[in-house]
Amino acid sequence: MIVAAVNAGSVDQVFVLAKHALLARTPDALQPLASAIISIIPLLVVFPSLFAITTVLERKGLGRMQNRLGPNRVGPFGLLQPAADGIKALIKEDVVPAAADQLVHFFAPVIFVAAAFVAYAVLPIGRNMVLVNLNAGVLFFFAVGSVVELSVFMAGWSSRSKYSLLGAMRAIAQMISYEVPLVLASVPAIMQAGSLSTVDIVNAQAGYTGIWPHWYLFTPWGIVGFGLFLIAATAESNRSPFDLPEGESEIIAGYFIEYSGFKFALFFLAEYLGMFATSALGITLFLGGWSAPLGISLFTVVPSYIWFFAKLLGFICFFIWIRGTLPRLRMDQLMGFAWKFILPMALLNIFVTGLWRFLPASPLNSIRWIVCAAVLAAPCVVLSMSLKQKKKLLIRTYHFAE
Amino acid sequence: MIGTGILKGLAETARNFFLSYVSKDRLTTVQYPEQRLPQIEAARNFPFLVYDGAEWDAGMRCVACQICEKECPPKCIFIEKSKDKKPDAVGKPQFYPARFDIDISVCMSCQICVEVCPFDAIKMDVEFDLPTDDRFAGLMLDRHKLSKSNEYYHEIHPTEATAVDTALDAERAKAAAAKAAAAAPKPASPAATAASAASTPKPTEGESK
Amino acid sequence: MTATFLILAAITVAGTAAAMGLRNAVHCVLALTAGFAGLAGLYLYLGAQFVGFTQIMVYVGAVAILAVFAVMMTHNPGEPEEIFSRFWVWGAVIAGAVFLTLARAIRLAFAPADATPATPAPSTTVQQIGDALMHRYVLPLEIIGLLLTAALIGAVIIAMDPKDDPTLEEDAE
Amino acid sequence: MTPLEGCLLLSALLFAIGLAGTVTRRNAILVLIGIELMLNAANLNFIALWRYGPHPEALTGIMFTIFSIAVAAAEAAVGLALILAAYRHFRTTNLDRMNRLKG
Repeated sequence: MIVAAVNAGSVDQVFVLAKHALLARTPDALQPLASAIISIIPLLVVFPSLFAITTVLERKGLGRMQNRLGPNRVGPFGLLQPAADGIKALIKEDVVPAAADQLVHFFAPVIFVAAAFVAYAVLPIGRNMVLVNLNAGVLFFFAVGSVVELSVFMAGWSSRSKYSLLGAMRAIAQMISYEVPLVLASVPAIMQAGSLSTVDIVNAQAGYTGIWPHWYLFTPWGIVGFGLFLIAATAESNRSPFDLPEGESEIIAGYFIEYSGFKFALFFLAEYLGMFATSALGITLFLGGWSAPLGISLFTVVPSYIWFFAKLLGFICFFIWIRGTLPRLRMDQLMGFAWKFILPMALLNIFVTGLWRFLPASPLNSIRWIVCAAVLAAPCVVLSMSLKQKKKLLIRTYHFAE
Repeated sequence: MIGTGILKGLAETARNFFLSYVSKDRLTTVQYPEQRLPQIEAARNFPFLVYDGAEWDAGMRCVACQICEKECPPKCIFIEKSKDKKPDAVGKPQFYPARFDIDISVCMSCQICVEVCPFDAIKMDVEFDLPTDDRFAGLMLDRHKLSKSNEYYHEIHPTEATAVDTALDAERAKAAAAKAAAAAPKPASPAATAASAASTPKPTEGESK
Repeated sequence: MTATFLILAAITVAGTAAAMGLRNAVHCVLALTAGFAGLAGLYLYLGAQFVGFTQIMVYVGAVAILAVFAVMMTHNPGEPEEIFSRFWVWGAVIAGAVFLTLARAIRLAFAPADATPATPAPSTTVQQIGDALMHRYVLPLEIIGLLLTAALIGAVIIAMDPKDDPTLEEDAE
Repeated sequence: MTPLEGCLLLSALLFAIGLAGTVTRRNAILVLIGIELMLNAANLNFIALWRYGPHPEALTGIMFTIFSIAVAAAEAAVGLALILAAYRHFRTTNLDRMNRLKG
């Protein structure tokens, strides 16, 4: 067991050790710069590659959900499709509308991508693997996320196109409405960990009772918070069923319709990077970050970053699954859902987290569990019943959905 | 219960996802360039010219009457009438198109040319796979490229083609009977055909200019 | 006076000056966000991490968006394009005089001799800020919460058009 | 020049820019933004004096700035709502043309 742990430790820390080894060879004056570069470059390589993998995964997954094959022409099983897409985006003509506000039009995708990348600075992707351990890490994440709204506005406004502007307005309204529940859904985890630092939050979830991990997901407020976070994250990253800002069938591509070639690809990249970043924050807050899901040596031996990326992949698959299943919401449904259901539930969840903290844990853990779950479940049922539409819809029949 | 609809939907897509790897008959799409779905009989795309017999040049039904050219809404048909005459399907000497071009980049597949053709010479094709690397000349189909045999027509639209053939056969029989009947008073018939042939082209030529 | 400070100060001044001087109101707000971002950078430079991120979140994420929406909702294409008031010379003179007075007072307050020794940045954790908010400053915090709620409701009520459907809502932070 | 002095001078400059905008711009929204700028100049002063002051551990400057940002956000929301209401009445945000009381 101990030998295994030591071996696991060295494999686990291989990147950290490699960085230290590299740093030891650089002159002292350059060390801060070298340290930053060594840490940033992997992020700049890994997450865009993940984006490339996700695009093909998404298209194949969606295809299978619709009983199609998905892309299968470029390379074996269509796996080189992202390369083909990338080359196409690179060699395409970059069209800027004649009426566009040139400077703002140019800076919108740049700021979008920059904000999406900067958010990764505080996300721990493995044990000791975080770019900066900021004291106010979660706040930093949300502050950077709010810059995205501005770049969306810049893109939509500077294009001087009604579709762009409509898309931008929708996107901003949606992002502001769902940023509030996103932040409020993260508050319970911050309260319980007693820190805004992402590393501290992960460390607070480390450790196991028997083989059961101390993730916040396994508490009543954690389940609700995670669910709300997931919904708000889907909306925040403009993904189906909350993809009104893009709404291919109504406003074609929303705020980035007037972009072409590489700038379009940048928007695409930034959207996916934002989705990964929000998912990674969800993992950090509720799923114990990089820690193994079960406290058995078979699992803990696996390096921490592999667990992190496995969880991230799980998130991505879930998002694809949701996208393949749910139809797009209407604007009033979207707003009503945010302000009438998610927001009250998130506020209640914060209250329940306080309750959880102050109820005695040791003798009556199950009673604490039941009390908190009941306090959450009753309003949830009442709210959702009262918001439910009382419309009788005809049953539709499908070819394969018997 | 709340959210059961969402769960049901998720279960359905998950089932589709996994079963599409198991049962091939779930896959409703085909691998297009290699595999093609059979066209339904009513399919139509761009017009083509029908010819009878083995040689496209000799058997072409079109008599260059230019009705389709005039009726074509986007004006994508260009016809040049021949100077000489050839016997048509019925055996009557007729003009034939010296040039018959359809610009399929302009054609809107409305089928009006087919509706107005009195000679059943132009029909709708089912061929849709016409990519080319030259968007001007490549999409300008001349009369050679346009002409397809009557057998091909039978292949793609069997019912329609049979009806057309029956009508044509009836006409041919009528013409043969008329010919046989007119065989006795010999000098009258060629003069009449020549007169009718000479009178028809004049107004059309005037209009086409 | 490090290079970092100078760069951040340049961004801040350029952004805010552009915000007050540009013709197009949307450009003004965008330039203003650059200025606010520079200011946030200055807060970070001065060691006030929490305030810096709050600044970005509130000003770039909320106030700028709100201002941009207000600009677009009140845009009047037929209006004459005069961006400065008739008395802009006097305004500029007053602002300049205020700056010179303040600058002179600041210069006088620091005698060239008493260069304060460079102290290391005080390490302030969010925990300390939270403790202070919950103990010493709990009453102001409650008052601010009340104020924000009142402002939220007030903004919605003021901006609501009485002729319109009363179910229309506006996001106001 | 000490760092504190640089910060204070920058803050004075920001205040002057905000003041100039407030008194010269015609657009009511930009006047409001000018006021925000002056508030921000004050915030910078608080932070600078907290940082280089004798008792940084007391957190007074930070606390004041946090409250000030909260108040400024509320002020922006209410101010912009007022401008919208005024726009609905006057059909303009040009302050030189909003010159009637009892509207």
